[in-house]
Amino acid sequence: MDANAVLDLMWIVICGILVFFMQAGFTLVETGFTRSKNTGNIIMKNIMDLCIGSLGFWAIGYTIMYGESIGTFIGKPTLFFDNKEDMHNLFFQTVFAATAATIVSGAVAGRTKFSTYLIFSFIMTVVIYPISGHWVWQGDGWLTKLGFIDFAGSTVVHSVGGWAALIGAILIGPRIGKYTNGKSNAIPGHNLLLGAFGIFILWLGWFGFNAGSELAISGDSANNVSGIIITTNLSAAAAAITAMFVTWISYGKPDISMTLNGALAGLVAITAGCAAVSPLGAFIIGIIAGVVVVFSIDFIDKKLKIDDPVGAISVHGVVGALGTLLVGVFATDGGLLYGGGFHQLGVQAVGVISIAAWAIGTSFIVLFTLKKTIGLRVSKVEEEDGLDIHEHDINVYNK
Amino acid sequence: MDANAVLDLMWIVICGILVFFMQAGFTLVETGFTRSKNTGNIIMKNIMDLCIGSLGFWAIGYTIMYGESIGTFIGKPTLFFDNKEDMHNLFFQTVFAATAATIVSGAVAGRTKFSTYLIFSFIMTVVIYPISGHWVWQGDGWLTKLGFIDFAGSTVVHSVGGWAALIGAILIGPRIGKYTNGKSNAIPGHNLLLGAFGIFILWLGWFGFNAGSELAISGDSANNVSGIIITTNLSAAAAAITAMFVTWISYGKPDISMTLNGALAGLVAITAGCAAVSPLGAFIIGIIAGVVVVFSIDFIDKKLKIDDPVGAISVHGVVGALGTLLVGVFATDGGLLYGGGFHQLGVQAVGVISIAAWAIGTSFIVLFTLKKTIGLRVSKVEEEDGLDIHEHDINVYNK
Amino acid sequence: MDANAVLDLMWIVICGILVFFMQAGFTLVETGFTRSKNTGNIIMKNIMDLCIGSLGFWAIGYTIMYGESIGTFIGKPTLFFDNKEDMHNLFFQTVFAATAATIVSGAVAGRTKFSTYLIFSFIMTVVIYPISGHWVWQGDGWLTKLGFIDFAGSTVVHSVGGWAALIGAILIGPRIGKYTNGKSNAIPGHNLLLGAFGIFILWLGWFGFNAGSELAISGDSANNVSGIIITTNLSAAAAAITAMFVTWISYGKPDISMTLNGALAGLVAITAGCAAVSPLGAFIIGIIAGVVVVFSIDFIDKKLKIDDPVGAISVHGVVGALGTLLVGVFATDGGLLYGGGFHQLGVQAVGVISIAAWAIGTSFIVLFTLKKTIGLRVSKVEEEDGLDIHEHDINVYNK
Amino acid sequence: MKKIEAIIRKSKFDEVKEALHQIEVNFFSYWDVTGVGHEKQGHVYRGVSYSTSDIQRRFLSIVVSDPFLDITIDALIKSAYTGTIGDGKIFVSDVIESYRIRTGEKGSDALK
Amino acid sequence: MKKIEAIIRKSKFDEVKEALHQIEVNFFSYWDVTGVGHEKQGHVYRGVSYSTSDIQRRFLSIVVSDPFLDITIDALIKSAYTGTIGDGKIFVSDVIESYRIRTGEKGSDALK
Amino acid sequence: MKKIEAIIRKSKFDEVKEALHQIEVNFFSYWDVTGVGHEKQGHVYRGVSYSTSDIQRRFLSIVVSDPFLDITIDALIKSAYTGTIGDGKIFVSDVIESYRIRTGEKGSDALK
Ligand SMILES: Nc1ncnc2c1ncn2[C@@H]1O[C@H](COP(=O)(O)OP(=O)(O)O)[C@@H](O)[C@H]1O
Ligand SMILES: Nc1ncnc2c1ncn2[C@@H]1O[C@H](COP(=O)(O)OP(=O)(O)O)[C@@H](O)[C@H]1O
Ligand SMILES: Nc1ncnc2c1ncn2[C@@H]1O[C@H](COP(=O)(O)OP(=O)(O)O)[C@@H](O)[C@H]1O
Repeated sequence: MDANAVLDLMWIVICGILVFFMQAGFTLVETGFTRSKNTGNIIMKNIMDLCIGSLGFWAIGYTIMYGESIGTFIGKPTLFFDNKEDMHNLFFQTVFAATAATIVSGAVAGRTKFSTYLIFSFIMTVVIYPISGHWVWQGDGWLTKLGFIDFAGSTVVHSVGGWAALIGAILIGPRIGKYTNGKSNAIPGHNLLLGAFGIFILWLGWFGFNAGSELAISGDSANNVSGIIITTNLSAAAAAITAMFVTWISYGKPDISMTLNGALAGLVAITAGCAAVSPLGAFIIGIIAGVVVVFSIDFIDKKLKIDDPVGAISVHGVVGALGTLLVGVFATDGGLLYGGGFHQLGVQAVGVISIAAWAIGTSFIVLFTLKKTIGLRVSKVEEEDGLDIHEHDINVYNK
Repeated sequence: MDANAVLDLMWIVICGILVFFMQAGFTLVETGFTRSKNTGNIIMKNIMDLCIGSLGFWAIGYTIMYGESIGTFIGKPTLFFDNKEDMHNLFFQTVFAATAATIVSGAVAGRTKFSTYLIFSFIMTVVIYPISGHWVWQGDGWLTKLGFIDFAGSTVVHSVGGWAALIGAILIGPRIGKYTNGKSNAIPGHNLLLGAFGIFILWLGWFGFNAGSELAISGDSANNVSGIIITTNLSAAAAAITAMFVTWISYGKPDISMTLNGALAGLVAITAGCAAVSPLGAFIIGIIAGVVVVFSIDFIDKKLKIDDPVGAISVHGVVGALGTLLVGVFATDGGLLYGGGFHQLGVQAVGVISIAAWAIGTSFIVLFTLKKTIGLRVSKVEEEDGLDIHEHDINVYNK
Repeated sequence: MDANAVLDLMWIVICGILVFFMQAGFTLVETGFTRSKNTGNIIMKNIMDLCIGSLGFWAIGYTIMYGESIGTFIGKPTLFFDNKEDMHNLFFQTVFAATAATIVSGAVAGRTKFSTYLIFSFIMTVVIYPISGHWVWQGDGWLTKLGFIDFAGSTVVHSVGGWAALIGAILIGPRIGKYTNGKSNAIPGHNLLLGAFGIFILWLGWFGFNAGSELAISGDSANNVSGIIITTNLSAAAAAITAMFVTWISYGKPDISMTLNGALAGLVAITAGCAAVSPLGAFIIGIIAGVVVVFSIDFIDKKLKIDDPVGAISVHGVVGALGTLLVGVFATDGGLLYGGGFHQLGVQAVGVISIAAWAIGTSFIVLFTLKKTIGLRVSKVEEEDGLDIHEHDINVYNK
Repeated sequence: MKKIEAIIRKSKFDEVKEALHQIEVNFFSYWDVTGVGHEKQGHVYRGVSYSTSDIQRRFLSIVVSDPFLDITIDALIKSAYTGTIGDGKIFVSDVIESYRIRTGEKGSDALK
Repeated sequence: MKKIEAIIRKSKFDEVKEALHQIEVNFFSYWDVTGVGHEKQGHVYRGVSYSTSDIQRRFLSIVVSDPFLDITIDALIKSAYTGTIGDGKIFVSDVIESYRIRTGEKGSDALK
Repeated sequence: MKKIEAIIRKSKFDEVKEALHQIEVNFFSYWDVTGVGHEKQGHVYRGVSYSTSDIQRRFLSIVVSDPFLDITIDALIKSAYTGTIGDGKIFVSDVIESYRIRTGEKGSDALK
């Protein structure tokens, strides 16, 4: 292999390793934002969706996504992928699949049956995610052909996870005590420092997520990679600051957990357009994401009364869709603000909507079936005492 | 230096940095799996074996391992290594040496004298580990000549650490209250989330550990590297899932700490053969490791009554040996299942046994001498109150 | 771009990502070394100086530092940097700027107004740090022309942060209860494990900090990079061990938090000379740093009665200056011990002193103005109850 | 004045608090304790089965004036009840004097 | 002998301890509790405003011999006072017997 | 009925529990407190030496029927004893009434 090819492979492997580490970040954010009595259950869910994703994507998911296209809609599956030349891609895509699955975990934390979660996580990784992913990233997918741009997956990964999270949160219902007398109650997370540290890890991993999606670093890709690093970082920073000021103004104090969600929202929003917008565009996208995420979380909680302990639906679903649309506005090549007219924006909307429909439809079918069969939710006593003691027979925190 | 050589050097440095981070992972796992009153002591042990390893391996250990071979048995030592062309290798090997040393720490946690531990850690890094390492990795070692395969150190690093841990745990004896009336008692760790996060870090670092052991990435090595990433990941995932199901079936609930140990076991097991087996082979090796580690921990605790708070003996010693043997079964080139007959398996057995004998013999001599001189164990009061307050005059956790 | 140029860019990006992660390390060290009631505030300060740094350095700071030199003193600023060829450098320098800002946070923890901190952090990143940075790193700066050596920023980054921290700690005054009846009181940190884990992350990130400052890895740089990795690691290890033994001898027990500070001191000290000294030199520099940091912390606390909860002034300010001076002693090319006479040492002193004067002068002006206008310090009640509840309306730790 | 000490299941706390609120007992202090009693919980940790009677509970300390005693006890027993072993205990003892720090008030005035 | 149970603001603890020290009451035990009372704190968490009367407090348990009772109460009331709602309460009850484990001493001897 | 409050060394807890078990006192509640007393511990933190009389202890609250009082005190004193300063204290007071929530039983029946 020549040096340039090695460079590309190495870059993909390194970025894959960074994305891998995001699993730890998600675990910390989710545990930090929820109560201590469910910590062990969250650990298990997060480790297991990584494991299931690793095995499932290798066993079949990867080829469903990247196999030869059957009618622009699905890849031709082969079992137990074993192509020596393509292992770096398998790895990179595996950790992406695990990310999509893990997003759901946060929204349904604190009340979901562990065994049910495992089954859903498996279906998510080998069916739901790779099929819509095929439409955009395989090269011959119908959305690609339409000109849809989702560079690193605001929609393909985050919105898919976010919409599945939405369906999960609705079908499973809110945690006991979350809504009483038609009022939303606060259930503070047990350790915001874990949450904050998790955000640092996610931010770190996101450099791999976005810049790795260039899938190359040699030649002309080099400057693209560093451009992506900058847009990613600017959007995250702008969104975190914005979310902080929004809460400062609305609630009177700079809110920590919303600021953390803000940083994440900035990262999710720029994911689609990180290679297509300018630094200034990224900065503005971040600001928009920072405003939207706060109001979206508010709205989903207080108006829709859907209980999402970590804000996953807003951060990944809503902001993921938003970020994808904004590519149509800010793309320096073809964006509305750069004289490209409404075409790209229209294409983006088609992509966002069709993938949302897919994710919502399939996860509804799967989760509804699970609800009617083995059940989605633990019993009242189990929930009150905490999932750790009932599902795993352990207290995570001891002397 | 030409680009290919730079690529190789860079890869080794990056992987070394990842392996370096495993020290933090080991620290978190060890503290999480033990009681809070010894946390500070564990911090110090882990930082110190990194420091001692860094200095000791540079001062002499590296050349004992990689110096010109004296009779295929030991390298010719030179003091204070200072070869500008070889610093990346020194770094990579240093963090490996620190890993071997730190494994012991977990098995003897909660009762060992700090000063004694420091001395042992030093001897481990500059004598025990590099000598047996020389046999396998220097190129002229007698086990290399025999054809023994231990790609990244299931035996050279992990088993050596694990067997030393075994001797340590035996000679130091169990923690007070661990075995009463011939029954093993549970002493739950004080923070399983730390343990879980530690596992994520170790898993992350392991990509560097295994894929870095290719010691190159240019040319043909590129695809080897990504193949190793995949085998490593598959084995870990398979082992974690397997361990979970084994505990689910045996104890009625999916056990968190055993699942974490399972992931580690999968990583240790694949370390020897990560470059020699297929993805499917890695998957099966992971499954085997996940089963064996649970029963091994059980057996060592309940039958042998050796107190190993983190399961280090099983995870590193037993599974390390197992993984090395399995290379003789699953190696696509020469493995039993691939028509290679029993030859490779025999060679693997010779390596596993001779290195086990070396590690057990030398650590017994060292630890026994220390026991008879300065002592291995803190006093009863110190142990009951916790090592932190007596050995370091501090409470780690405060208001 | 040719493979060698890609290698350099990639190395800078990777090292930048490592340095980025140091923000998480600083957050953990600062929270761990202080009381739990201020944890949320520390999280916010650390995330915000990263965000402010990311935006501010892009918006203007980077060109103040690296723009065309105006009289060797300051760069010609341009707004909203957008040079596609130079994004990797912007990123690398951004995370350095954020590091300088974040150092201050630790020294003023537990009593500083959040809004004031944000303003200071902004000025630090876009004015104070880039101007003195320009003198040394832009290439045409007056200190560069003098021959001043500060390879990765013992002075440019760490001392600047440390001296600003000094002024901050003096002007803000000690925490309530820190000094009573002319006696210094101990205020133990609330979670030393966080501190220790933070140190591991910082150590990890420092490989990027120092080795990335080579700003290249291709050709001859390759061996420099690995040499830097080794000197960095040796100095940190030597300093940690030394600090441990100093406390063991002085206070009777090996002190954990001082050992952690020792490791940091070793890292700070070698930062200036990591590319100029031999491994042996690095080892000795580490030993010196390990001794000095303990006595400096002691002196600043007990004699000067300046309250610095994490030891930032000593670790970054004092040891940063010391490390820079020691380049004049240990540089293999031109150092006092290598027959270079006092010339280099003299130049180093000029650099250290003039940058100290700049950092102290400017931060005094800024902080004094802030003190007289919006105020530096929270009210007594806010401090007693903790900043989290008053500044952010949250308890970080819950059930 | 009487001091009521109630040791209840943690999971019942919200209901108990609501029940006290209903009868306008809005003043008390609580903390978490470990209780040793009839209830036993069997666990398996890393393969070792063990059973423990040390169970996490919540301890409520409520000082009430005499007329409130009976309804408080009543409310506690009803709201903390599940009927399975481990519901907890209530102990009543005498309080000689009470003070409100803010006002210096004494006696049952201090309790309102 | 009397047992004094004082529930005070955490932020006042150092002053209270010092005041007790002044009158040579150097023996007591304390722990953190949650207090429910008049004081209410309004908060916003992730946009949800809520107000809670559950506030972190420190609970002091001090057993004194009878002659010490009044000055101890006095010292407590003075040092824990801020004048705003939520300063806390003091409850006094009887202790029948005290033992010092180390010596087996009984009665007020055990308290010194 | 009597309430026994024992403040002991944390490191002695297992022995105390065993001793209570021997005399069939298998019902009590405990939590961790900080004790201020004779015992002083000297420490050095980051070079600052300080000595504190605030020491981590375990607080046991045991309600027993009158006939059990003496043997329980006895068991406590023996099992918690080390002979060095800081072994702790035992306080006994009256309990007027006890209830078992599960059954509504009263009096010493509630204690079994
Ligand atoms: N005599 C006692 N003194 C103090 N606490 C007690 C006593 N008896 C029981 N408790 C507390 O009450 C809890 C519940 O008691 P338990 O015997 O388990 O159930 P039940 O009351 O339903 O018989 C115990 O865990 C303990 O905390
Ligand atoms: N009747 C009571 N029994 C037990 N604790 C009480 C009682 N009344 C008050 N407290 C404690 O005292 C604290 C302060 O009381 P609060 O009513 O808020 O203020 P104030 O005493 O100034 O009116 C409460 O948080 C609670 O811990
Ligand atoms: N009067 C008291 N009221 C409440 N607790 C007390 C009292 N006296 C002692 N204690 C508790 O008993 C513990 C041990 O007492 P200490 O004076 O240190 O030792 P000793 O009992 O051996 O003289 C103290 O730390 C404190 O928790």
